[in-house]
Amino acid sequence: MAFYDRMMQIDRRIIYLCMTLAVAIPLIVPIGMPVQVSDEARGFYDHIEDLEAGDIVLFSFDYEGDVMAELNPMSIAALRHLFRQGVRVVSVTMYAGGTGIAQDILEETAAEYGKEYGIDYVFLGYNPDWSGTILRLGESFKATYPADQFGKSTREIPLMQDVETYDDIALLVSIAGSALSEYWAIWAGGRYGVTVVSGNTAIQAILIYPYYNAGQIPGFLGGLKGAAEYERLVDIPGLGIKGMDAQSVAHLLMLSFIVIGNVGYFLSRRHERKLKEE
Amino acid sequence: MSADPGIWVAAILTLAIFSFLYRENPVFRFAEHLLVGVSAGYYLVQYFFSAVYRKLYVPVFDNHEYILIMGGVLGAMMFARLWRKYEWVSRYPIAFYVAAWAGYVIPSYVQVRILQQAESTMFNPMALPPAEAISNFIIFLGVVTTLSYFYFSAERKGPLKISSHVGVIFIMIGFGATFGYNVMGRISLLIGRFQFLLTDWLGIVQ
Amino acid sequence: MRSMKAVTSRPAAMYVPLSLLLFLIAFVLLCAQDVPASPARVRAADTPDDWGTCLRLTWSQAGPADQIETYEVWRYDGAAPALTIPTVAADSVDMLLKSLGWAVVDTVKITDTTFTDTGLDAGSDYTYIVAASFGATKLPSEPTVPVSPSKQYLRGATVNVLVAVAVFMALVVLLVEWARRGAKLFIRRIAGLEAVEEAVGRATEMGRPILYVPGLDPMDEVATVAAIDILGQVAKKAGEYETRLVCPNRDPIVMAVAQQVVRESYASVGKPHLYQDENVFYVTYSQFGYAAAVAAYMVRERPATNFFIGKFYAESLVLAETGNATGAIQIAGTDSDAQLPFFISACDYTLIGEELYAGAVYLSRRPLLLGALKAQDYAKIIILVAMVLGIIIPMLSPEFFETYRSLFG
Amino acid sequence: MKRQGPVVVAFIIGMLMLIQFFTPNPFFLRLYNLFLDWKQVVLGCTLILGTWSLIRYHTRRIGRRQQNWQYSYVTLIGLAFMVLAALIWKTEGGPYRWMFQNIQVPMQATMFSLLAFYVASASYRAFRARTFAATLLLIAGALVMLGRVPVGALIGGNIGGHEVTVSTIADWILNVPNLAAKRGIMIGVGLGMTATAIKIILGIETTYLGKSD
Repeated sequence: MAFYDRMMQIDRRIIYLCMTLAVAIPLIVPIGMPVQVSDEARGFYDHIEDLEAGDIVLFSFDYEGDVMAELNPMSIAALRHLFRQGVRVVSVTMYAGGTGIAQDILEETAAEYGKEYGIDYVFLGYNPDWSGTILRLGESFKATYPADQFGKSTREIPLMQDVETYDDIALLVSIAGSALSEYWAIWAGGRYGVTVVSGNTAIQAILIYPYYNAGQIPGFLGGLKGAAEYERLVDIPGLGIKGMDAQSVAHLLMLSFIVIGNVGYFLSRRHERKLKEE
Repeated sequence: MSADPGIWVAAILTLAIFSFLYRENPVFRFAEHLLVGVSAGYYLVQYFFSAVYRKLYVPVFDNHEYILIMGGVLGAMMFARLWRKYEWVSRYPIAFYVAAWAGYVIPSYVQVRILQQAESTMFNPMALPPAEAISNFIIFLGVVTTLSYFYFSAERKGPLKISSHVGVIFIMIGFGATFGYNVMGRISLLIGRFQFLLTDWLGIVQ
Repeated sequence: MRSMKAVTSRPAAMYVPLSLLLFLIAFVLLCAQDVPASPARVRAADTPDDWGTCLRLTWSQAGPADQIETYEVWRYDGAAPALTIPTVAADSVDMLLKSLGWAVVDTVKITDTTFTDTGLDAGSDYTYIVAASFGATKLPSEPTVPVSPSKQYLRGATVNVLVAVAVFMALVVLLVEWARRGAKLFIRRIAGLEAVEEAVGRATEMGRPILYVPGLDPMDEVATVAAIDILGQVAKKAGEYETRLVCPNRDPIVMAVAQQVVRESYASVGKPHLYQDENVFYVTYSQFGYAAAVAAYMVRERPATNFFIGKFYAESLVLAETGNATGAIQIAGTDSDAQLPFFISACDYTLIGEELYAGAVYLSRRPLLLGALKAQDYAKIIILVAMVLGIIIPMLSPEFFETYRSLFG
Repeated sequence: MKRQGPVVVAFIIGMLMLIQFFTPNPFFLRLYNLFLDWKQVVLGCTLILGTWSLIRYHTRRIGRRQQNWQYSYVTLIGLAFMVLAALIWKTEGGPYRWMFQNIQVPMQATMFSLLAFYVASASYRAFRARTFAATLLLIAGALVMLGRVPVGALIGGNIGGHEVTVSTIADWILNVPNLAAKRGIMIGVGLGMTATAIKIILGIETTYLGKSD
């Protein structure tokens, strides 16, 4: 096999092995690359920054364990920011698998800022059927969630006394591994006029651009980079910034493979042309 | 190194799944079958109990909202398909299931996916700085030509050929961008798994 | 007082009226600042887009803002009789209003000057008073004119959607009717679909099964309906060639429908005996549990042809890349735009977006469905024209452009 | 009853839900909520049918001693254990939750993370300047990939008074041509979805009821 053919047909397993090293090594030996903030992330940050102490935010954990790596850094950073502002948080999840994650993150961040359950934040838990839940919250929070995650009646939770419908919600934050933030924007935003900002997996984030440009979602965080940018803005370094080195190296690795493939392709074409000329 | 047996199980199964990258093997086969069984059980419990208990048992027996019995009736009708002779009965719940949402999505999609998207494509070139006007015009051009790519009623000849070719250019750039953008998300998932292995399990990285 | 003294000590008489005037102005200004005024211009009006259960109150800020603590909204059910309140002592005001049949609806923050009263009866009259309250003092406004909430049968903001839906439905009905009457409707070739026959043939030659993944979404997702349609067509071809078709499912309802469709398809080509329940089965509701099982199936059983048709999420690349590694012919079709690039890079043919919806029509060639596809194309022309107008109009008349644009928002 | 009945049901239910969008009449909202509850129960019941199908699939494999039949026991035991654990120890804690957290979640996440490898091999293969279209895919993909990591902000320079870096180009690609393509596809898909939904309600599309044409 000619050299350029080999460049074009690298075995998958070699690519896999290089990828493993490209991610593992920077995690063990960090480099510390700079992070530049995008407008989308700034929009997300500004909407939280503009809230006043006592405002109520609806925070939706719209993901399950499989995308924890990408979205947990955002949830943690956003909740820290909200609690730091003295904002009260009503939290829900649209996924059955999201309850454990939400509970852990809420408890951890609330403890950091000395927030009290039932007064500063509340976790209503999971309600099957997200579309119905989103719409029904517009009619009544307490009817949609008669009890919180721990079985306590929402009528008896002090924070819930101030929440009847979306009118009482200053901002809706959806951290989503699926199209849920779009649905929040379409239904809660479109129909009830709530401002929606979102944190999304990178794959989902690209679909948010039409909504961002149309003003339906005025700010969002895209993938681990979005999380790192936001961690930068709130000035609390976390998992996002830590992962960016591995991210950069892995990207460069992939680009190198693409370059190798293309160089091989051009060499083989030149070789073919030469053969024809002869 | 972790002393938690849960972390050990999780770490071993993580490696078992990774082994699929090299080749399909008995360890992976075991992990895959376990995942299917456990997750099928998990979702059966989550959905069956949450639906039948919360949406049927509680409303009917505790709150006396008898109209919710209908959900149980529709659900029971699905079981008719176990006997081929009565399979037609299960078409009723399916018709209900599909049509309820079909009716709901028509106006929502018309509003969000069609009208509002058309609205955001329109702009006033005079009211914008030149750079932005050019960008907006490119968007306009892209939307129009991409849409023409999906015109099925005529052969791609003449102007339609040109416009669908331009549409393909936009589509390809869009796909390239999506691909490139997604790479990041995919890698962060792997970073997450490695953080688990290196930090939670082995304790090499803090 | 000092100014008065100054005036009397001066002989010039003309200063007297001027000083008095200044004094008066100063007094008025001081009063305006010091003595609180009750909320003014209180208006109640029907809220739009509801079922006659809400009224919206607006008023202008009572002064001074730094003294007033809250606003109280009082309601009288019916047209309230004329009323004079001789006192500003909070207790007396409360007692008087309550004795006349008024009741407090709610207390509002001082920064708010609007309030929406809910839970009312359509058609009944209501009268309101807004009282500014601070300390032991309460300053009620004049009662409003009696207002009654009314029912709206149509949500105002959705009229444009209603028109668009009506136009589109009419187009579908008209063209379907046209097709029913035997009009010849032309549909151009769609590359991915031409390959279906070849793909099924190849599986037959190789004596290996065909894998059909109908997406991950439940039956009520429109893309799944399209996937089931195409499954029916693929199953007919598989039946004709007597090739095994395997269809693992993530959603149990989709499984139920798929079983029925595959069986009917086999029966329609005269091969009902080919159908076996175990070839169309449920795996697990877990997205990646399902992906793991299907990927493993591809590697172990090596199907010759893989179809990935329907709604897909991140697992798309796991499926497509594994299938690509096993060397199968792969045909994908999805409207999940985020997954399209992966299918394009790892599959032989990909139906992009709307082509998925055209696919079933194209394969079955049923005239009624062709009619509906035509309706889609005509709607597309309408949208295109509307968008082109959307950049021509602003150049002619920027004012009209805003109106025009708002028709779509 | 067998043929036309379901079509009539689809028409009535679909129309009610369609009207629901346009009117503030609370009756329709109540109806909508009711339908959603019914749908959940239907899905819950059908999951039993699905699970039955899974059990039969694996018991048959064991019965026929098909290749790898031993592994079918793993699936069946896993399934049975989860259901029993939920019944005996409830779902909030105990073995059910332990299995979910230490078996299901890590394996799902790892399966998902395999994408990092697949995306590398797929891009290596697909991003090759073979044709004009593939070249566009390659250029856009490479620019965005570079632009979305910190390195991208460092490559570039000052062009005509504007700071132009790979990151800003990547953002432009995402916000302009990419947005245009996405929007074009979105409108087309919107039309296709709406047309399909209309066909279902009007009884033009009936394949989903298992009827062949």
